[in-house]
Parts: sequence; structure tokens; C-alpha cells
Amino acid sequence: MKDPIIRIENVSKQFGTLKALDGVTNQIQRGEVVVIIGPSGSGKSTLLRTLNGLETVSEGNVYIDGVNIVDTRVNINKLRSKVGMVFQHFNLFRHKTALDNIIMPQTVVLNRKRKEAEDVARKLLEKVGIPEKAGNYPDQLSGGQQQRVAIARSLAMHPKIMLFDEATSALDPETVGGVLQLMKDLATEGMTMVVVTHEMGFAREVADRVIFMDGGQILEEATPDEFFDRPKNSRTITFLSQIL
Amino acid sequence: MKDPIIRIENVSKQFGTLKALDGVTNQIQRGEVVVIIGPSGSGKSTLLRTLNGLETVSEGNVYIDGVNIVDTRVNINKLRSKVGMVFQHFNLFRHKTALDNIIMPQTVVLNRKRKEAEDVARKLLEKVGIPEKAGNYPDQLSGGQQQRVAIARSLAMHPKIMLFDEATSALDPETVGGVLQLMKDLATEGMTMVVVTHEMGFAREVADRVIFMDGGQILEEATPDEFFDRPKNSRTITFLSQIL
Amino acid sequence: MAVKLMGGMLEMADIVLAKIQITINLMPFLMQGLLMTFKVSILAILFGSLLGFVLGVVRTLGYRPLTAIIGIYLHIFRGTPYLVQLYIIYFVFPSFGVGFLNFDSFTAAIVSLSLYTSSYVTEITTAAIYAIPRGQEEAARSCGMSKAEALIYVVLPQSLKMMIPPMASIYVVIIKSTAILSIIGISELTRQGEVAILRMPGDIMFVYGLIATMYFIYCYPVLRFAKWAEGAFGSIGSVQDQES
Amino acid sequence: MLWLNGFYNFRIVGQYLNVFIDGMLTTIWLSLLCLVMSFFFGIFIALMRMSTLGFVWRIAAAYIQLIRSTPLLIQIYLIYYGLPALLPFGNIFDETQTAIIALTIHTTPYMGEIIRTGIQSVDKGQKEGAQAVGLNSFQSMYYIILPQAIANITPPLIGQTAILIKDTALFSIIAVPELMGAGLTMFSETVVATESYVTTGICYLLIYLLTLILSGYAQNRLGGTAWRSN
Amino acid sequence: ASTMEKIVKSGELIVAVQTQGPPVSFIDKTGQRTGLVIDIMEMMAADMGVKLILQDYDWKGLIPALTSGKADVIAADMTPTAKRHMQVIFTEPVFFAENIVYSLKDRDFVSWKDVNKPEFTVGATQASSYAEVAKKFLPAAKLKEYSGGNPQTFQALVSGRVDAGVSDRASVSGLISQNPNVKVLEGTVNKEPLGFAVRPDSIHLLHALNNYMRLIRHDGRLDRLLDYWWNSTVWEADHK
Ligand SMILES: Nc1ncnc2c1ncn2[C@@H]1O[C@H](COP(=O)(O)OP(=O)(O)OP(=O)(O)O)[C@@H](O)[C@H]1O
Ligand SMILES: Nc1ncnc2c1ncn2[C@@H]1O[C@H](COP(=O)(O)OP(=O)(O)OP(=O)(O)O)[C@@H](O)[C@H]1O
Ligand SMILES: [Mg+2]
Ligand SMILES: [Mg+2]
Repeated sequence: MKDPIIRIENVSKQFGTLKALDGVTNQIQRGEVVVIIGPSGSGKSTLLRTLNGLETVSEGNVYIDGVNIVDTRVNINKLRSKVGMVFQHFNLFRHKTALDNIIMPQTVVLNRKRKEAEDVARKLLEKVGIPEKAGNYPDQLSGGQQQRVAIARSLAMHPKIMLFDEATSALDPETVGGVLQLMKDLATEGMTMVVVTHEMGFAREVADRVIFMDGGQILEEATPDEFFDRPKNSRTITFLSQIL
Repeated sequence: MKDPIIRIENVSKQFGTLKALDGVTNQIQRGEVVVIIGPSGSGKSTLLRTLNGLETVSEGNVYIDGVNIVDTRVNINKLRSKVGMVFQHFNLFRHKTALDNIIMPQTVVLNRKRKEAEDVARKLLEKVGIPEKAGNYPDQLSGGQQQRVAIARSLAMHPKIMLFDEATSALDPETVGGVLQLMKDLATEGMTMVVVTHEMGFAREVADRVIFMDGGQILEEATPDEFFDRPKNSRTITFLSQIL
Repeated sequence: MAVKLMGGMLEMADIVLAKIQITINLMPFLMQGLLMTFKVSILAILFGSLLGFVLGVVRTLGYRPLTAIIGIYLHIFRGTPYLVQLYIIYFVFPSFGVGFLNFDSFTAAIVSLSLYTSSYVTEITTAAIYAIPRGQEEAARSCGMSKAEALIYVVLPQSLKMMIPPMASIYVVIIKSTAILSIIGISELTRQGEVAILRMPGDIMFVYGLIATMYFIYCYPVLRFAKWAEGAFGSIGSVQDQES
Repeated sequence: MLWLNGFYNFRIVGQYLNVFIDGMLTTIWLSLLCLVMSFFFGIFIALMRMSTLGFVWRIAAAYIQLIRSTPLLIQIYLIYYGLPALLPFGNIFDETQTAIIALTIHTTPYMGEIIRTGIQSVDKGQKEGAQAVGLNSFQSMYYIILPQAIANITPPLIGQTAILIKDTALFSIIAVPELMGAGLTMFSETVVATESYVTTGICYLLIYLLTLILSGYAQNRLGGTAWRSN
Repeated sequence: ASTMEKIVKSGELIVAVQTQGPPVSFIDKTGQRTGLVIDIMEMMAADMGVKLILQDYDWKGLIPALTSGKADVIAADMTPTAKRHMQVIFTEPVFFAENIVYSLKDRDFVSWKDVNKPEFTVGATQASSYAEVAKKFLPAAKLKEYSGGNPQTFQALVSGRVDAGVSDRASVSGLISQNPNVKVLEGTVNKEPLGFAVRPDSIHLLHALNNYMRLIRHDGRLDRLLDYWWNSTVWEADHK
């Protein structure tokens, strides 16, 4: 077996009396695209957030590229720049233009020169298809455009892994397509991706592996074809019946 | 031709320099279910909002049950209780429990006794399938549950018409099903309904008629089968190709 | 009749002339007071805002003991009259036998008023930081920024704008509190006015009117600025409809 | 305890205990009355300030700016001494009534501004939700917007109440014997300054703490925190 | 070091004064601080050959300024009551105040005793010796205590808020010259000694002050000052 880029070992997360994650164990290989699905409140976001240390775990270990990020001696900030995250609500910095949103983290975290960072930013805006919106503030961008900037911002840090938490569910159906296409392109370029989504079409088409969660546990994992056509777990079956 | 319950006559609505509605004319019959679809910003919400006077019109007339609501002498509040509206973001009263959300408008607007209003409310909570959540505040309900309370709140006023503005787009896919089922039930009970939605499956299944809007105008209207299978307008064709 | 009217008008003119004479006589004297009020309030606002800002930021960092200490500090300064605070700092501190605590009047005024100001600014700073949606900080940290960097580059630039309107209102309160400084012999505006009244007790109301006008001239622009800033930047109170 | 008497002489303070208690009671009931009235009028000023009618909001704005730009001390003097000079029946209010009127006039604009931001902080959807079920403007305001607005603004309301309590200290300039007056009486007679001022401060702090406790209780009872999950 | 040693060493005599109004201590038309006690202290500092530093405090700040060491002497019109003696030491009386009652001219009061009826209200500075006088000598009348001071009490009378006011003759004469509608009622209510105050441990300074007062009383300089400031309104011509 290859050396996995993400290793999740028996991770649990407690919120008060609620167990949001309950003994999750999994490994993700370099270049793999994993889609996580599951009902609301099942712990998908929480799992994703533990992968870049936004959430501390109550128990267990998480290794990113061989480093245990649960270890308090680890410099979590350096590590985070290796793990890009794209949120449902974009979370662009509201006081910065699209361009500056992409430049600023580079200069602050990677100590790049402004000139260099700007070049990177403009190339990425080109790549996500909105070079002409460089000077707009987030409020002056549509949802789809904001999400593209958010993705470009993550990519500028040259992450090894990209995490997407319902990156399209705040978008209107017409603009969803473009963002999904962008994610597909990343997948074909060999980026390791962990994606929480409700877009079953996307999951089927792009995922190497689908994980189904409920009650903080991984109930089923399989290739997309197997998962959608021959689900085994009874909870998965109910879920899929309601959603398709 | 029957006497229509809603008559929209050459309605325009101006926001500054923007024409959100541009000479819309239409009639909706008692018991009809009309679905409005169209791209973002096409004026769907604005049209719906003029139907219960949340938006004043710049030009034209809107007759509800024979009464011109553009006329300033009309008691718009009385009229509104005949027209239920369900919003994308639910807009439940945050400081009231689910039960009180349903009771309060009845006692205030219809002058019902609290006892009587409570009976109505409990029956409706039963009907929308969450009698056990009567005592919960909106923040303690899931999105789907909130939407059900919002529908029950509208129904308690015995409206003749129900307006739904993307009633399911803030919900996760699993709970969408339940709310759509509720709307289907209403439709079969003969409620007049105007529904803005992106759920094409729902439109196809429940609508008597589909209206396609863009740029503040009605570009096409047809039965669901005709609309989805043989769209005529070129804008409709592009839109449908992107969304399906 | 006409003569009577003339007489009345002459009498009026006499009174007006007398008042103008008083105004001219007192102006240099009152201006001295206004200058002192200006000097003390500007310095106190400057130091108080800096201290309050730091305390406000520290309070949001989540170090329990510090948060508690700052909380007690706030309650003491907000719960007791400024007169008592001033008294203790000027008259009681010297009895501690620590050399540098033996302030002269001016220093004591600045120190006490700065502390008083800081108690309000702390509260405003904390509220403004909490008003920024959590997603902003999370996005920054996902890019690899440390907690401090996220605060400096993302959160504070956004909160600072929102702090301007409430700060300006507090500044007006502080400017008016300087009236109490006369107990330690600072000749600020109210004090100068009362000294003037001792000289011309017959015109007590007129002199008070003059003082009020001079406070108005100083405070009104500050309030106008607050109003303008509220429109331009939004205020803590008017932060709304943002996803969290 | 004797060592403490060097800093703070309990024996002398004990002689003035009654004076302080009377002063505290006066301060409490005067503050309470002014609080209720200025809050009530504050709602009106806030509504006027948000009106779209030019002459209505301009009047409210002028009143707010004028009062906020001038010191309370002078407002009290102007009402107490100036009113009788201007109006033949200006004397109808005695000292206590004048004090209450002046402080209410002074505090109303502050309350109004707090309430206005509170109202504006309530999500726009709440008003639409209310209108959609047929509530008129007044009913939406009364049943839906105000209750939520008030719960949103408890922190600044407590802050303003703390200021209001301290503002009553100025009442002794027109011969209303309140808490600060009690402190000054003790000081003047005994000239033990530390005891007089520190005791006064402690009494104000006690009233302030009482306010905090009561407001916490009221927030739970009236505003109902249950609906705010955060 | 004793207070006097400190004065000798630094060459400065720091005196806390109050701006309570003419003729005791006030700012005159040229913006200069002047008045009876100012003249006395200036004379003494000059004779001692030290520099006089005047520090102006509110009434509430006077005694704390002395006890906290910010000033060496309080020179004001302070009544040496028994309770005050428990905190500071007073010099022998420097001058005497005659407390009187005043009212509007159109009232039919003649003697101050006419005011002593339950239907009348008198005003006085809060917690001052005037208020004490009112309580003691006009027990039947109602008392309103104004924390502002003499001008505020005076204004209360003019505005019709009280029927009469209590103060001392010298202070009121200054006020009346500005408002001819007010009269002083016949008779003196009582006489009160007024003195300067020092810290309890400043015995040397206390003796020096007492000694100096005796000195100028005998060489006539004190009487000249009292006649100018206190027993007449001659000063008004120079300073108003
Ligand atoms: N900060 C928190 N404090 C307390 N409970 C929390 C917190 N964050 C999440 N939870 C709870 O943990 C559980 C899992 O939440 P999570 O956000 O991971 O669900 P999810 O699978 O992402 O759901 P959705 O599809 O609705 O986003 C939920 O019950 C949620 O209420
Ligand atoms: N209050 C307003 N002020 C100014 N412009 C407005 C206002 N409300 C709507 N608009 C504009 O009117 C147009 C139509 O808006 P509307 O909300 O009706 O679109 P929609 O079809 O409902 O779109 P969506 O699918 O995004 O909800 C849009 O361009 C919108 O920006
Ligand atoms: Mg989630
Ligand atoms: Mg819409």
C-alpha cells in the first residue's frame, strides 16, 4: 500500500453531550478524490474541519503528509497552508478586492513579494475564468463568482489537498455547473480532494470513492458505481431513496 | 372563461433605473397550480411579492379575488391574510415557539380566541407532521421543520391562495422531499398556488402551467410537458440545457 | 401707542446690547476654558481609546482569567461616578507612598479620564470583533494565517470601521464629563463659566446659555461625523443578514 | 478590622448610614422612573427618527443632536431656572419633578438611538413574515420587531442605565437630596473625604450590581433567551 | 520634615483656595485672582520671603488637597466646627461672617424672623454653614439645599423657587448690587468665626500663621484689608 497523504485514526469529537464524530478511521491517498455524503448533522463538516485543524479533536489522531496535527507542538499554521478549504458561504474577506483576497494570504503566510503574489493571483483568476473581476469587492460579485475567487485564493497557497464543504449549495442552479466544472478540472490535474456535496451527479462522475456518514460514523464506503447502484447499508438505502 | 382569482394587468416595477418587472399580464384560475421558473434576477420574487402587496407596483393593476390591491383605499392587511406566503428563509418569528408562531397571527389579525387558535395550530402541526415540536423555538428546529411551521402558519389564516418563493432551496436534499410532498398535498386539496422553484421534478409533476420569466417579462408559458419537452423560446432552451 | 412700541423696542435693543457686551467680555475667558476642555478630552480620548482597544481585543482572545479581570475592571469603572474615580486617583493614590502615583492635577485628569474612556471603548471593541462573522476568521486560518494574523489582517480592519459611530458618541460623553475636573482645579469650560457667574450673578441663565452653546459647537461636529460614519461604514448595531 | 480604620473609618461612616440609605433609595426610585419614561419616549423618538416624512425625522434628529451636544448640568439649570422666567406658570413643577423631567428629556435621545439600532438589527425577513400573515405596520412593530429589538440591545441598554443612575448625582444642584448629596453632606460636616467618597462610590456600585442582576433576570423572563441559541 | 521646613527649603508656600466668589476669593474683571484671603496670603508670603503658589479647588477638593499633601494651607472662609477640628487644625479666627437672610423686595418680610413660618421655604448652599444656620435659627421654615453655591441659591430666589435665602452679609452685598430687586432682611442671624486650616502635624506652620495674624492685626494692616474687602463695598469700584 502507498503512503497515504491523510490518515484519520479513530477520531472522535464531542460537543457537550453530543458526539459529532464517533471513532472515524480512514486513509486518503495522494491524488484521490473522496466525496462525503450523508444527512444533515451527520458530522461531515466537522470531519472536514478537523482535517485542517479548525476543529480540535477530542480523541484520536490525524496525520497530514505524515505529520500528526493533533500534536500541539506542530505548527498548525504552516500545515494549514498545505490544506486549502472552500466554504459553503465563500467567506471572502469583505474588505479586500477579489485580487487582494488572493494576494494577501500569500504575502502574509508565504512571505511572497507583492509583485510575485499578484502574478500568481492574476493567473489564477484567469484559470477560474473571471480575470475581469480582479478589482471588484465581494459584495459586487455574484455567488458563483465569489466561489471562484475563494477557490483561487486556496489554490494560490499551492495546497496539496483541497477540502470543499458544500461549495455549491449556496449557488443558484444555473451557476452551480461552472463551479463543478472547475472542481472536475482540479481533479483531473491530480489534486487530492475531499468534497462534501449533495450533487450526486458530481459524486458519480468525479469521485474515486464515496463515503457515507451518519451519526458521526462512517457507515459505508465504496466506489461511486457500487455505492449508488448497490448500496449495502440500510441507512444508505433510505437516504438515497429520498434524495434521487 | 371562468372568473380568475388572480388577474395581473400590465404590471411594471421599477427599482431606480432597473425594470424588475416589465409589463407582465397574466390570469390565474381558482385551484390552479402555477410554477414560475427563470434565471436569477429575472423578477420571479418581485412578481410574487406584488401579489400580496409586499412590493408596490409602478404601473398596472393586480386583482385578487376581484379586488384591485393597487388601490390605496383597499385594506391590504385584510387582503394579505387571504394570500399566504412562504419564504425561502422561512421568516419564522424568532422569539416565539412553533406553536405561538401559528397562534399569534390568528389572534391578532382574525381576532380568534387563544383557545380556538391553539386548536387550529395543533391540528396544522399534526398535518405538517411535527406535532411534537410545538414548544420549540425556530433556532431549535431544522430547516425542514422550520419550513413546515411556516407553511402551517400561512394555512392557519385560511388563505385562498398560497405563494411559495423557493420554499425548498434553503433545505438539504433529504428534507426537500418532505416539504415538496406537503405542497403536493395542498395542490390535490385544490388550493390555488403560485410557486417559484428550481425543482424541475416538482414542476413537471404538480404544475398545471409553467411560466418562464427573464428580464422582468414572461417569455413563455405552457403545460409542464410542453414546456420541458418542446420549449419554444430560445432563452428557455438555453436555460433548460444548463439546468437539467 | 407708537411711542410705547418705540419705547419697548428701545428697551429690547438695550437688553440685546447688554448681552452682546457680556458675551464680548466673557469670550476670551470662556475660550480659555474651551481650550482646556479640548486639550484634556483629546488626550484622554487618545490614551483611553488605545488602552480600551487593547483590552477589548484581549477580552476576545479567550484567556479566562484575563477576561474575568477585564470584566471586573469594566464594571467598576462603569458602575461608579466619574467624580469618585477622579477623587481616588488624585487624592487617595498619593497615600500609597508610590512616587509616580503622586499626580499633579493635569496628569490626574488625563489618567482618570483615560481609564474611564477605556471602559467604554473596551466594550465597543469587543462587540465589533464579535460582529464579524466567524467565517472570516476561519477562512483566514484555513489559508494558514495564525490567530494573530487573522485578527490583524482580516478581522480588525473590518471591525474598526464599525467601531467609529459608537466611539464618536462615547467621545461626546467624555467631552461632557470633563466638567467634573473642577474639583481638582482644572479650569475647563464649565468651571470658567461658573467663575464668570460669580462675577455677574445677575446673568446666570445667559452665561449658562453661552456655555451650552460652546459645548454644542465642540460636540455637534463629532456627532455629525458619527452619523456620517454610520451611513458610510455601518455600525455594530446595524450588522445584519450576514451568514455566520 | 482596626488596621483598616486607618484607611476607612467605619465608625464615622456608621453615623451617616441613615443619610446614605435615604440617598440610595431616592436615587433608585428616581432612576427607575426616568428609565421607564425615557425608554418609553425613546421608542417614539426612534420611530420618528426612522420615519420617511422629512419634517418628522428632522424634528427627531434635531432634538437628538441638540440634547446630546450639551451637558445635563446646563439642561437642568435651564429648565429649573429658565422655565419660570419664560412662562408665567413655569413654577408648577417642584424640584423632584423638574429633575425627573430634565433627566428624561436628556436620556430619551440616547435610548432612542439604542432602540433605533436595535430595530434596524432585526432581520428584514421578520417584518415581511409579519406582513405576509396580515399584520399591519403597528402590529408588526409591536408583536414582532420590538420584542426582538429589545432583546438584541440589552447590553447597550444596561450601559445607558448605568450612566442614567450616575447622572442623578447632578440633582443636588437643584436641592433634590440623592446619594451624591448624602456623600457631600457627610464630607462637608466631617471633612473625612476618603470615607465620604468611597462610601458614595460603593453605594453606586451596589445599585449598578442590582441593575445587572435585575436585567439578567428580566432578560430571561421578558426577552426570553431561549429563542437565541447562540 | 515638618511642613515649615519644607517651605523654608523649597521657598514655596502652597495655598489651596476656592473661587467661591467676591469678596473672599474670585477672578476680577481683568482676569486676576483676588479677594480678601488672597491679599492676606500674598502679604504673608512676601513677608516670609517665599513664593506664593495658589491652587484653585472646588469646595469638595479643598480639604483632600490639604490632607493629601497637595497644599500646605487652606485659605478660605471655612467655619472651624468641632467635627472639622477632628481632621484638620484651624488658626484663630481671621475674620467673622455675619449670617443674614435675604428676600425679594416686594415681599413684606421685615426681620429675618418673619421667615420662620411653615408656609415659607428658604434656600441655602448644600451642607454649608448657611444650611446649618437655617436649620438652627429658622426651624419652622422649609429648607432647600442647593449644591451649586450662593449664585444658584440667589437665582432660585429670583426664579420664585424659594421665599428667602440664607448667606453672609459680604457675599450677598455683591449679589445684590447686580439685582436691585433683592433686599437683606433686618438683623443678623448669628456671627461665625472663619479661619485658615493646616494639617494636624503642621504645628510650626500653625503657630506661624497665628502669629502673623496677630502681627497684622496690631499693626493695622488686617483692619485695612477687612475694611476694604469685608466691611464695605469699596472693592467693587476697583474689581467689578
Ligand atoms: N460548535 C458546535 N457546538 C455544538 N454542536 C455543534 C457544533 N458544530 C456542530 N455541532 C453539532 O455537531 C453535529 C454535526 O455537525 P456537522 O456540521 O458536522 O453536520 P453536517 O454533516 O455538516 O450537516 P449539514 O449537512 O447540515 O452541514 C450536529 O448535530 C451539529 O449540531
Ligand atoms: N429592493 C430592491 N431594490 C433594488 N433592486 C431590487 C430590489 N429587489 C430586487 N431588485 C432587483 O430586481 C431584479 C429582480 O429581482 P428578483 O428578486 O425578483 O429576482 P428573482 O427572479 O427572484 O431572482 P432569484 O432567483 O435570484 O431569487 C434583480 O435584478 C434585483 O437585483
Ligand atoms: Mg455541514
Ligand atoms: Mg428570488
